Formats: sequence, C-alpha cells, structure tokens
Amino acid sequence: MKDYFKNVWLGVWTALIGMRITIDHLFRKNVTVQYPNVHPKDKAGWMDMPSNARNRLYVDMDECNGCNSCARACPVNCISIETVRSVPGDAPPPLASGGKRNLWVSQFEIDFTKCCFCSLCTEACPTGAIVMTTEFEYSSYNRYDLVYNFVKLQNSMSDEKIAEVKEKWAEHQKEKKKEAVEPK
Amino acid sequence: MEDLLFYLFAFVVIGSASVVVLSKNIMYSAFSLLFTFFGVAGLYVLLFADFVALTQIMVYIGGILVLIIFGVLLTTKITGVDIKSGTTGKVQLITASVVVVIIAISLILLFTNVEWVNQEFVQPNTTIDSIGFAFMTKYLLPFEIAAVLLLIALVGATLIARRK
Amino acid sequence: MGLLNRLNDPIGLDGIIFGTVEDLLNWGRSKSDWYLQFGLACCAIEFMAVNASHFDMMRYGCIPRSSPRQADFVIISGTVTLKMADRLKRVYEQMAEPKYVIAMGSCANSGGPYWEHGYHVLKGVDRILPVDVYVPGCPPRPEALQEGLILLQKKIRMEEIFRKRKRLAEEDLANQMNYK
Amino acid sequence: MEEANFVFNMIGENWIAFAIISLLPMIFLLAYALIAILGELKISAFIQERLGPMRTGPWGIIQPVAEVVKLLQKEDITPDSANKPLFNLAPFIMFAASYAGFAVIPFSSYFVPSGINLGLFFLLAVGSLGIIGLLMGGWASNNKYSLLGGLRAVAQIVSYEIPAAMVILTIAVMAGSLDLQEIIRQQSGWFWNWFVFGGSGGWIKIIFLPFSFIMCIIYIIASLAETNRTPFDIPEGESELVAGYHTEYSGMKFAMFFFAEYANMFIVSAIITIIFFGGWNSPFGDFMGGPIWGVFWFVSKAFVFVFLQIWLRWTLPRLRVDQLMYVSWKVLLPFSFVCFLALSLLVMLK
Repeated sequence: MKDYFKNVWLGVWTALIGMRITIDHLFRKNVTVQYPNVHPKDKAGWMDMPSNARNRLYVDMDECNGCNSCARACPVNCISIETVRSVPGDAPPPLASGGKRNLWVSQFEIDFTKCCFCSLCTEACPTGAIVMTTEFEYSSYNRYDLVYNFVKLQNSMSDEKIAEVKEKWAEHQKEKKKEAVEPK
Repeated sequence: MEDLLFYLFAFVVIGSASVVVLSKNIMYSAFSLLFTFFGVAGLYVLLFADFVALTQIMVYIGGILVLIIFGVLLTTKITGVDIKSGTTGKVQLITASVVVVIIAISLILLFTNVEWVNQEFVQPNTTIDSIGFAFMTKYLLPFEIAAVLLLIALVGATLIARRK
Repeated sequence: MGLLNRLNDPIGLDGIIFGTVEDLLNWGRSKSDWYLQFGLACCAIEFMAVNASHFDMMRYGCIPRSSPRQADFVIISGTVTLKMADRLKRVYEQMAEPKYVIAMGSCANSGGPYWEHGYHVLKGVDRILPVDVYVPGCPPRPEALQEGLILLQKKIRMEEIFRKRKRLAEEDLANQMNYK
Repeated sequence: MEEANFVFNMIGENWIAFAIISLLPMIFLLAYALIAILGELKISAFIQERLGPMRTGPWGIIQPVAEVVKLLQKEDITPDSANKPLFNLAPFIMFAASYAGFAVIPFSSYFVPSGINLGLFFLLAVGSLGIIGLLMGGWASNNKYSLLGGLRAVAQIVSYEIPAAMVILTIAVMAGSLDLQEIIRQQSGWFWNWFVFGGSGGWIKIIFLPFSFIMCIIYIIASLAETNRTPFDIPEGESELVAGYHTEYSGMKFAMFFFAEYANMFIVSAIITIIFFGGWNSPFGDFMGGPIWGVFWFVSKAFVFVFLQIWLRWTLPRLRVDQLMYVSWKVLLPFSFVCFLALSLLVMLK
C-alpha cells in the first residue's frame, strides 16, 4: 500500500520535474545556426571550418606533373588520369613551383560521387597540386555534374592541344618503330 | 422539417439494418450497426427523449459496438480467410423468410387494426429529472435487480478470466 | 517582370490565373516537405545532426513522418545494399505522389567506396529510384545536406503543373507525326 | 436554453440562422487548426532550443498554410487490398465525431450552437463515436500496424473513458446539472468559485480543495489518453507501429485524421475549461466580463490547455501498454472514486 502511493507520487513528481525542465528550455536562447544566412565559412558562424576539414578536392593543373601517385593512392579509384608523353623538344611548360615536366596531362578526372574524402591523395602528391578545400556546396541535380575534369575546368589544355600532342606522340612512336625496323 | 428528418433517420436505420442482415462480410455488418444505432438515436431525439438518445450513442456505439467489432476481429482468423457469416444456407434462408413474413403480416395487421390515440404532446424541458425519479421510486426494484445481475456477470467474467 | 508578362495571355496556361495558381501550389509543396524517417548508414548520423537543434531541419518546413504514405521525400542516407534496395524501392513506391529523392553521400550517389569491389552494394541509388538531388560527401557536412534541401526546394518551385500536360500532349503529337 | 443565441436574436430562428450557427464553429476550427499546428511546431522547436519553421513567411508563421496547400495536392492513395468503402469512410466518421462535439460547446453566454441541457453527457457520448472511425480505418487499411494501432487506440480510449466519466459524474453532482451553460454560470464570480477550487461556497470547501484539484488532474490525464496524445500515444507510436491507425492514409484523408486530432485536442481543452475553470467567466469577477469578453476568456483558457498538451508531448516519454492500463485502472479509477465520495460529501455539507 505504501509502495503504491509512493509509486503514484513518484509518477506525478517526476512528470512535474520533466515539465519544469522543458518550460525552462522553452525560454532559453536557441542554438540554431541558420545555414544559408550564417555560413560556416564566415567567422560569424558558430564554428568555422576546421583547418583539416576534408571537402571538395582541388587540383592545380599548373602544379600537376601527371605522376599518377594520387590515383594509385586512392583507395576507391575515383581519380583517373590520362597522360601523353611529350616528344623530345616539345616539353610541357615547367611546374609553377619550378620542377620539370615530361607528361602532358590530357585528362584529370575526379568522380566526387565515388570519392571518400580520405585525403590520401593529397599526402601522396609530390608537388602538392592536389589539395582539400573548404568548399562543400556542390550538390547537383545530375550525377555526372559531379565528375570533375580539372583539365577542362582550368582550361590547362584545349582539345586541339590534346589532339595535337597525341598525334605528335603517335608520329614519334611510328618513327621510333621505323628506326627500330630499318637497321636490320 | 421534422417529418423530413424522421424519414431520413428511418431510411438510415432501415437501410443500414438491412446491410447488417444481408451483408456477407461480417465486418460490414458490424460497421453498419453504427448507422443503425445512430439512426435510432436520432429517432429518440425526435421523440424528445434526449437522454435515451445520448445513452444509446454512448452505450451502444461506444461500448457494445466496439465489443462486437473486437469480438469479430479477435475470434476469426483474419489473414487469408474472408470473414463470412455462416448462416446463409438454403434451409435457414427459407425458414427465416417464412418466419419473417408471418411476423411482418401480423405486425401490419396489428398496426392497421389498432386505434391510435393522437395525444397532444408536450415537449418536456428536461427528461433527466423524471427518469431519475422513476428509477428511484417506482422502478427501484427492477433497477436494483438489474444492477445485481450486472454485478454477478462482472464477477463471473472476472472469475472465468482469472482461472486460466 | 514575370507577373506582368503573364498579363498578355491571362487565361493561358502561363497566364496570370493558372500561372499564379501554379506558383501557389509549387510554393506549398516546396515549403512543406515531410521527409521519411529513413536512415541507412553513417550518413544518417549527419542526417540526424541536421535534424537536431544546431541545424534544425524544421526551419525548411521538414517534418518527420514515419509512414511513407505521408512523406514527400526520402533522403537516401547511406549505403544501399542489394538486400536493402528491394525494401527501399518498395518504400519509395508506397510514397504518395509528388515524391522526391535526395541521394546523400557517395554510397547513395554511385556506390561510393564500394563502387568497384562491393559485391553487395547497389552502385548508385539512381539505378532504382529517380534521384532529384545528389549531395556529394562522405558523409556530407550537415550544411551540405541543407544545401541539397534548398536545391530540392528550388527544383520544386520551378515545376510545371499545367504546362506539363500541354507539353506532354505536344510531344506526344510530335512523336505520332514522326512515327507516321 | 432560455438565453438566446446571438444569431437567433439578430436574424430570427430560421434556416439561415441554423446554417450560420453550424458553420461558425467550422470557421473557428479552421483558424484554430492553423494556429495549433504552428504552435505545435514552434513550441516543440523552442523546447528543444531550435527555431522551428523559419523560411515560410516571417518567422515561418504561414507554415500551416503551406502544409494545407501541400496536403491538398498530395496523391490520395487507397491501397489495393484495402477495404475501399470503409477505408474512405473512416476519416469522415472520425472528423464528424470530433466536429459533433462542437455542437454544444458554449463559446460565450450568448453563443452556443445548440444549448441542450445534456451538454456534458453529449460530449461524453460523442467522444466515444470517434473510436469507431479509428477502428474502421485501422481494420480497413489491411495493414497489421494499422490494425494494431486501431485496437490499441480503442482499448486505451475505452479504458480511459471510465475515469473521465467519473469526473464528469462528480461535476454533475457538484453543479446539479448537465447543462454546460448552467455549469459555467455556477462558477461565475472570482476564480475561487471555479470547480477546480471546489466551486462556490463557504470556507468548508478548503478541506475538499485537494480532492477537486486531483479530480482536475485526473481529467487532464484521461483527456490526454482519449486524444491519443503523448504520453499515451501508443496507438501511433512510431517506434513500434509505423504510424498506427493512419499508416496507410495519405493526402486529404490523412489531413482529416490530423484535423480531427487537433479538433479533439480543442474539445477536451474546452471541457476542462468548462467543468473546472469557469468556461467563459472572467477570473476577476465582473472585470472584463460580458458575452464578448466571454469568447476571449473561453478561447484563451482553452488555449492554455492546448498548450499544456503540447508541452506534455515534448516532455514525457511514451508509456508502455501495461503501464497505460495500470495508470487507468489502478491509479486514476480508485482516486476518482475517493474524490467523488469526498466531493459528494462537500455538496451535502454546503
């Protein structure tokens, strides 16, 4: 009997405690960040983007030497790089940081629908061309818009240039073959 | 206007009651009882018996109809099997129709032969008082006996339920 | 501008009457998006974060519904395994039109880390459902999901209701002409 | 019955007056539903330190309008294997049952749609009508969750109707009437004449004050259960049954269920207001009294209880089924018996 009344009292009392807590919260200042108005990249945001934030990748094509390290490091194989070897005498322009380049990078595609943003490619990159940015707003209506070809995006090589370079390399190969065959 | 309402309610009662009887789906029968009870409540209202009408709604719809539906839901296998009433065989049909026709004919004869007294009806302001007085004075014994009966039924039901 | 142009042909499907009605209907649908409570994998954690106080999905008029019949859109938040794909498709089919899909995270977009060797993973939820907005990220930031949500609302605002029927009829006619 | 409806006073007792009187609560109900939906969203948000809808109009105040526009154009699904007539009928019965309650609610001393002298009993009776709608919808959906939700709802409502009926019986004893206007008139004057404070009377009522207060709490708890609100929302508990009895409903039919739930919320709040908190009476004697202020007092008192329901919803967790039955049969019912006896004694002493 005593337990019964104690139980009833406990039920009522705990409900009242809960109600006191919620009414207390009702008049507290809210903590919501209104995203499109308050942007995390602004300092005014409740927390700005951390320095090691892993978001959209960026490839500086002026720095890329087409070594394919990033593609090999990528655990999900979302980077596909196509390179064309340069013929002697027609070397690509040197890297912005000063290194030599032997390869024309004709295609540098990152599929952001596959990327798992692990940042391994940025560590593998010898020239620091591929970096993680703080950009995260790139949702799209079309899945293929999320496949970024940085060559096209930065216009580092035009289509004609790629075709020309490819042709040159093919000719070079042919000549080499001919040279290899002729001496016999 | 009251005539119109009367015919409306009468139509609802008769229509839904015939669905109750004729429908092969027990659920339809059970749910159309709702309209039957409701129409009867409406008829009570037209007779200025508002307390009885509300009791009709509360007890029959809120209590008994729910119990009926519960009973139907919980006693029959619902999955895979259509819930059908089993009393639509030919023998039963013929017997029932004969009985119904006899009763109907006798009722009609009764209604047409009786001399009805059309009394001027006084609309009572409230019916609760008179019902209460009637229960506590003239009909005290039946009232108490009914209460005792219900109590016995309650105890018996509890006993049956506890035994298992 | 838009409103004044509509005065040229007031009772046309682009006119001020149907055009405004269409705007109102689109506005209602875009501002009141009820989402299905449907979390699949790690993206669901970020999805929950968006629901919680800091980001507050309800600001966009999104109310959680647990029954697909009452939901307007579903956020595919995480890896869709082949086993789940059946269920997901069924849940989507149970939703009432108009319905929308947001694919959140790499796994939902294209199979993500499992796109090559995942024998058990659906390679992109758009193989079974018509996806409206793709939100990249693994998982996306809560803000990224909110951006996807805003994009979805924009898309709903741009939808054609009256014109669509006319356009479809025209296309049908053109197809028939070509066929002949 | 004796004091006329203001509509009758203005245009006489004719068809137009009846039409207006039956439509007025509907208009009120529509406005109330919009406010209550917004209130639910906003209060829930503020309790969780969120903001709630913000992007539909200034501070999201036209969010409910958007919801209505959306629900109007949603596809109306009737599942293939559902029982179509019953499935389509259920929301209407549900809504009709809750709208019927508005027939006797006195908004002011000069406006009550139908001033029958059995108002309280009518409300109790009509409250049980919605059960059939629930059960019908739950069964006709041909979905196990719907069926379980419907059965749970009915079991819950039927068992909580008994404490509620005990409370109403007590009020009938205290007021000596079932007429809502009469009950309210007995509580006129200052707020200590309200039935929650033992009704009007001498100092003897101070002894019985706890009993009437407990009665009020019992009715509030029972009314929460009857409207399927948290903490008694096991019929639509998302964690167990997808959405309970309205799992298969979409579009307008779901909106009717939704609407009926909010109408029920208002009805039970109005009953609490009428039987315990003096209805349209001003709490301060004649200050701000009169029929027009009566509407204000009535609606604002009722809104306090709607707010209480929303507040409780975002405070308490859902009860288990056995706990639910425990609360009804083992706690509320004995307590209401004791309070009934005590308050009857008070009536005898007065």
